[in-house]
Amino acid sequence: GDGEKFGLGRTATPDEVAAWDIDVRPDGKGLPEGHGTVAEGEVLFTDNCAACHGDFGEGVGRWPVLAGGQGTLKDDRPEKTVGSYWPYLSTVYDYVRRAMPFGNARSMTNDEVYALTAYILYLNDIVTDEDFELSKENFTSIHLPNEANFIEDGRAEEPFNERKAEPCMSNCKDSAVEITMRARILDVTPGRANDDEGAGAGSVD
Amino acid sequence: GDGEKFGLGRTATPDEVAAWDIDVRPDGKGLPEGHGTVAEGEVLFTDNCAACHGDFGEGVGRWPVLAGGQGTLKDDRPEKTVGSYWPYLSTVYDYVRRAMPFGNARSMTNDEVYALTAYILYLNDIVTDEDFELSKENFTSIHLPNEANFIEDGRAEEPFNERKAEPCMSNCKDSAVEITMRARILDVTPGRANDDEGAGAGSVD
Amino acid sequence: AAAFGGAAFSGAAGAGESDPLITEVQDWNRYLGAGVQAAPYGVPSAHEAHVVRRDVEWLTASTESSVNFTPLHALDGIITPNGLCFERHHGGVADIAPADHRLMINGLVDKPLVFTMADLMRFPRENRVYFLECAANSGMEWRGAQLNGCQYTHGMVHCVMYTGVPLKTLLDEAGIKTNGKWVLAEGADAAGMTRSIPMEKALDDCLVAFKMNGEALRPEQGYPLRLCVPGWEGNMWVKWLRRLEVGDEPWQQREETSKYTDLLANGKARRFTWVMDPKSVITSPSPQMPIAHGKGPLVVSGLAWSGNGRIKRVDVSIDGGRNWTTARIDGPSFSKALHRFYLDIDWDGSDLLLQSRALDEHGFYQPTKNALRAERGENSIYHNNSIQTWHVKEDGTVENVEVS
Amino acid sequence: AAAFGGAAFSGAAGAGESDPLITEVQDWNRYLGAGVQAAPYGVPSAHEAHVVRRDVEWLTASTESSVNFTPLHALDGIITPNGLCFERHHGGVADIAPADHRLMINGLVDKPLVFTMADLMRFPRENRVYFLECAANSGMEWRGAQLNGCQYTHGMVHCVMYTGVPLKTLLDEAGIKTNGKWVLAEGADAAGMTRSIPMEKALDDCLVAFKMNGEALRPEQGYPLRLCVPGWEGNMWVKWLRRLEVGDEPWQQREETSKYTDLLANGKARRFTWVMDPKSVITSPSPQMPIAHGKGPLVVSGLAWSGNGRIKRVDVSIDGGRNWTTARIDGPSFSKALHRFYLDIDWDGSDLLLQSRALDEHGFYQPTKNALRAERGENSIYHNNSIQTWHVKEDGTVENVEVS
Ligand code: HEC
Ligand code: HEC
Ligand SMILES: [Ca+2]
Ligand SMILES: [Ca+2]
Ligand SMILES: [Ca+2]
Ligand SMILES: [Ca+2]
Ligand SMILES: [Ca+2]
Ligand SMILES: [Ca+2]
Ligand SMILES: [Co+2]
Ligand SMILES: [Co+2]
Repeated sequence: GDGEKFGLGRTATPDEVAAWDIDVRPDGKGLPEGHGTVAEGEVLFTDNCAACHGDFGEGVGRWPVLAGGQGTLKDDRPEKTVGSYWPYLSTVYDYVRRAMPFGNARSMTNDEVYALTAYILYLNDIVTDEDFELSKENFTSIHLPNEANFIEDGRAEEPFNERKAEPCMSNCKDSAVEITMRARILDVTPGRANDDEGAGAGSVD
Repeated sequence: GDGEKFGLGRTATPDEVAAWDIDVRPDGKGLPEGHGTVAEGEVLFTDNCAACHGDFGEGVGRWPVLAGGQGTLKDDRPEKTVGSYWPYLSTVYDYVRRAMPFGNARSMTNDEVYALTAYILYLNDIVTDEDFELSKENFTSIHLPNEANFIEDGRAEEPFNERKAEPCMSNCKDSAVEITMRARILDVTPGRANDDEGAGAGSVD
Repeated sequence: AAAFGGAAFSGAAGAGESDPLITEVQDWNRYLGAGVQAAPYGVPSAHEAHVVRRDVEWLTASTESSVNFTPLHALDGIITPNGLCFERHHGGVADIAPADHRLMINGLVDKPLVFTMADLMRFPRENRVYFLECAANSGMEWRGAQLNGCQYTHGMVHCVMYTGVPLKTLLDEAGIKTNGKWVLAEGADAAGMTRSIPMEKALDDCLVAFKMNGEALRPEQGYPLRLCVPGWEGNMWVKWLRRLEVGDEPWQQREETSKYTDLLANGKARRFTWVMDPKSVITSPSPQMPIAHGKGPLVVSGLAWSGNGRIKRVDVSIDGGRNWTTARIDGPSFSKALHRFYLDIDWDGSDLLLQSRALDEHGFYQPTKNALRAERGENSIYHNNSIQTWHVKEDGTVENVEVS
Repeated sequence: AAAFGGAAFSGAAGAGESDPLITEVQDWNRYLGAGVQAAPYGVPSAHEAHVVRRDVEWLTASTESSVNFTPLHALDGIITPNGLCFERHHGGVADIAPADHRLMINGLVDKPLVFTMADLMRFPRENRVYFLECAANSGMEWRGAQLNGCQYTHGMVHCVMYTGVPLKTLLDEAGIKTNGKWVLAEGADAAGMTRSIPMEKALDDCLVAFKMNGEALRPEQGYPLRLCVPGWEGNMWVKWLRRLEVGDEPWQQREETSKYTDLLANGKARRFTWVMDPKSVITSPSPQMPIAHGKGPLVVSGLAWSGNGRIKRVDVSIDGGRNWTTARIDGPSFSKALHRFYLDIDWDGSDLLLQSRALDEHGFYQPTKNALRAERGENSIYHNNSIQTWHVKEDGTVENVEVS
């Protein structure tokens, strides 16, 4: 680093870095010391997580589903869970520690997060033994089933992105254009008269 | 006018134009039929205007002064009134009719505005007879004393606006610069501790 | 026919009759209105109470992890007023006093640093206009026309002028080690939001911003500090920014694995799909902005943007994409900012199938909905930049439709 | 010395000590904040409550004919948020429902016309960024340094992006007769505000605007319709615009005779002084923005503008005008808009006499206060574009001063 220096800010202390540097990577970088079993995780999950995510990670109401859905990724309505979709276990540890339980983040100890992560593996049939203990040591030996299905951004190679031709300007379709679908039919627009028609479909993430 | 036409809007009716086209120019264009005397104006002024502008147009508190101030335009604190400053009487008629009394605009009849205008002339010693009647007919014969002292924008000819030279960049002053005046001394900034030091000077128009 | 304008607005006098709104002195022309300082921080007219952000309640389980939408249909130009910039939170709006905020830089740097807000105000600043679009904008339309209004179909975008310090300046201050290839940006909110950003982008045009449209960031936009990642998906623009870690690998955080990856029809999922593709939408007429004035002159207006740079051209079709006319882009054309376009037409009063198609300076343009689906299926959620169709009916009402 | 930044912001841990704001989990990192839609139309953080328009009570007899000031010291960039644009009214804020508003064109035209707001929305629109400065801005400083803060000395200026219809388009619709040389613009407020505008300007760049910064005009800025007269004094930008009359002579209205004429020392008064001269002010440091961080890197920032066009250059002096350094103009440079400049210096902690001097693209620059007074005296009220001096003291406090 030999960019310009202004001499602003101050050196971060080791304690400060430790307090905030809690991210965990797939290669295990950032994992803290600790361990926890599926059985311990089950208790913790029931007490702290199940109200939203369901006893079996099936999700209550619109709260996120955490388990199941394997084999659904090509379906009309895929169910994307840790077991069916997530590529890396490190993300579970990292995310639960930083953001869960929703509304009381940063309240679980490192051991508790190991136990919860183990239990989420168990709910997804990735480990099957209730006595299984997840720890810093064995963590990177666990691989999630869908890891191989993540690919790089391929948008530049899509036909309409190849920039071979200027887009068509006239007589671009052989026959007159027909309407094939109307939002009115499944009108879920808030604040309209027929709001009680019920909820629409889709999610923002 | 042969610019592009969109065919938008509609023709204004004569009544509509009459309702809004109340402006008056120095050449008398826009003056309505009507008339009013100084004496009538005095009564109207006392009832509708004097609470703010004072019985003699001298201004109550910070409300505008309408009379006096002749010969003060070169003073440290000029008093700019209809008599001392305004170039055209038409402006008095136009403005009183459109905007006065403050808080109840458009409430005076055309005759009343003639009378009030006559009275403001009287307060400024431009007419001296209480029986003087101002009317559409004699209006343009009255000239205000300061008319000749309005000149065109001369800023382009000011030395610093002549663009003869690039502004000086270094050693632009012979000696070190001295502070000659501080705002602190007459601190009138609102919301500061010494707000009770009293009001400052100047106006925004 | 155009006389007196739209019924919704008009005082409705007949031909040749005088309008009493003109011939009678109105209250606002006679009595004093509110004085200065009635609102030291001003607010819109009560007559504009309908111009607000709106959410879609069924979409999320809680308002703290949710989204609302910019009322694009009611806006013009390219600047979004701060109070109308859509919100997207994952743990609600963090309420942070600037004096209590810290920014840390750690990881593969010569010297880990902590900055106060006051420290950050001492670095050289820059001002830049950028759009911010959520990758999930139009995500609810993948399976077909669903929501009736561009506020809902396209309202997860806004565009403001930011003031801040280039991210490069701050990274240089800490000193990037030669193996530093990625930057993790982290928020101070209850979601502890994190995203991995490749170093090339971090050093290119990212900005650590503290002001938007001249004033302090709004709380819901990350007050007191947010990262700007121009042209890239909004989730990366970490709000309440508190930490930047330099590393040699991406972190594979939850928002770049579970979320913000694009599931294709074949079950594969694209990751690190950062750039927001060229996109446009006609904001008026649109379902929330029907035509009230009948046939004759009609202003067709919309927005176009591209994460690749400037918009070069916007074409508009009134026949569902058979024929296109190039629209007029008006106002500033900044790279990675919204562009405003207009097509001024003489409406004959018949049905229209209105579409717009943005073309950016690198030659990328918007695909049709069907072309996009043919490549990706319907499960991608993110990066739906396909061409939107509005059906304008003879009565001037407008519907969100799909066409053959 | 710069460690931990300004005392006003810092959590004040000693050297080597850890900051509990970092080592302890803070509430905003743990508990959920407000959800979306907490404010459908968003407002600034409560921590920014001091950033508001302010008035000077002794200045006027009533708030309905009065002024307040933009908090320039707290802003950055070139866009003024709508809620902070200074107010100037002559009869209070007219409250007009858009459906009740009419615009009439009469006088020397082929056909007198009445438009509804809906009619106006059907003409081709344009988007442009302009500053608006009251001719009386800095008017209270003619007789010497008086008010301690750039909000008060220079705060009667703002800069927004307008959307509207060129005035020329509307005049063409009515058809200007060949002897039409002037346009009277009239407001619908209780002041019935009127100004005469020469036809050349009316046909050049005037805009009849209905939006500012993307949304509807604010009530205090003329909702639903205002005239923009770019580069010319703010009073001409008639708010609540209801009528345009074409004539062959100027009208000599009250605001162009009694007011907005510039009394010189010799008793003569200039009239029709429309253009706002090149001007600038350092917004930080300034009396309301003292330096809290001690010596070292210091961002000197300010605004410059000219009614003639673009700003070409801004020079900054730290020694009261003896020596000048050219500042960096950052962000967009639009004609007749605010320009943001910065000078990044290393402050040695000693007294400064800070000045800025704007130079526009036509070669016009700001005079010193004394040069201006030598030409005009002290009674002009309007058009004070002279160079402002701030005295920065060793303790970082700043005062409005005048220098030799
Ligand atoms: C009050 C409701 C609630 C509770 C209790 C809760 N969660 Fe969550 N959880 C959520 C919400 C809401 C999200 C999504 C947040 C977002 O949108 O960013 C989530 C997301 C998750 C995710 C990521 C899901 C995905 O598909 O990306 C995991 C894993 C998770 N929670 C685990 C847990 C665990 C473990 C606990 C208990 C320690 C817990 N949650 C407690 C509401 C809850
Ligand atoms: C409630 C207070 C009030 C009353 C009553 C009032 N005025 Fe005024 N008058 C004002 C104010 C305030 C102004 C300046 C308005 C502005 O700033 O635009 C003013 C301005 C004027 C001016 C222009 C002064 C100048 O120097 O530009 C004239 C002339 C005038 N008034 C005449 C009248 C007459 C005639 C009446 C009665 C019919 C009247 N006023 C009643 C408050 C009042
Ligand atoms: Ca780390
Ligand atoms: Ca069990
Ligand atoms: Ca509905
Ligand atoms: Ca007239
Ligand atoms: Ca008498
Ligand atoms: Ca004071
Ligand atoms: Co993406
Ligand atoms: Co002037």
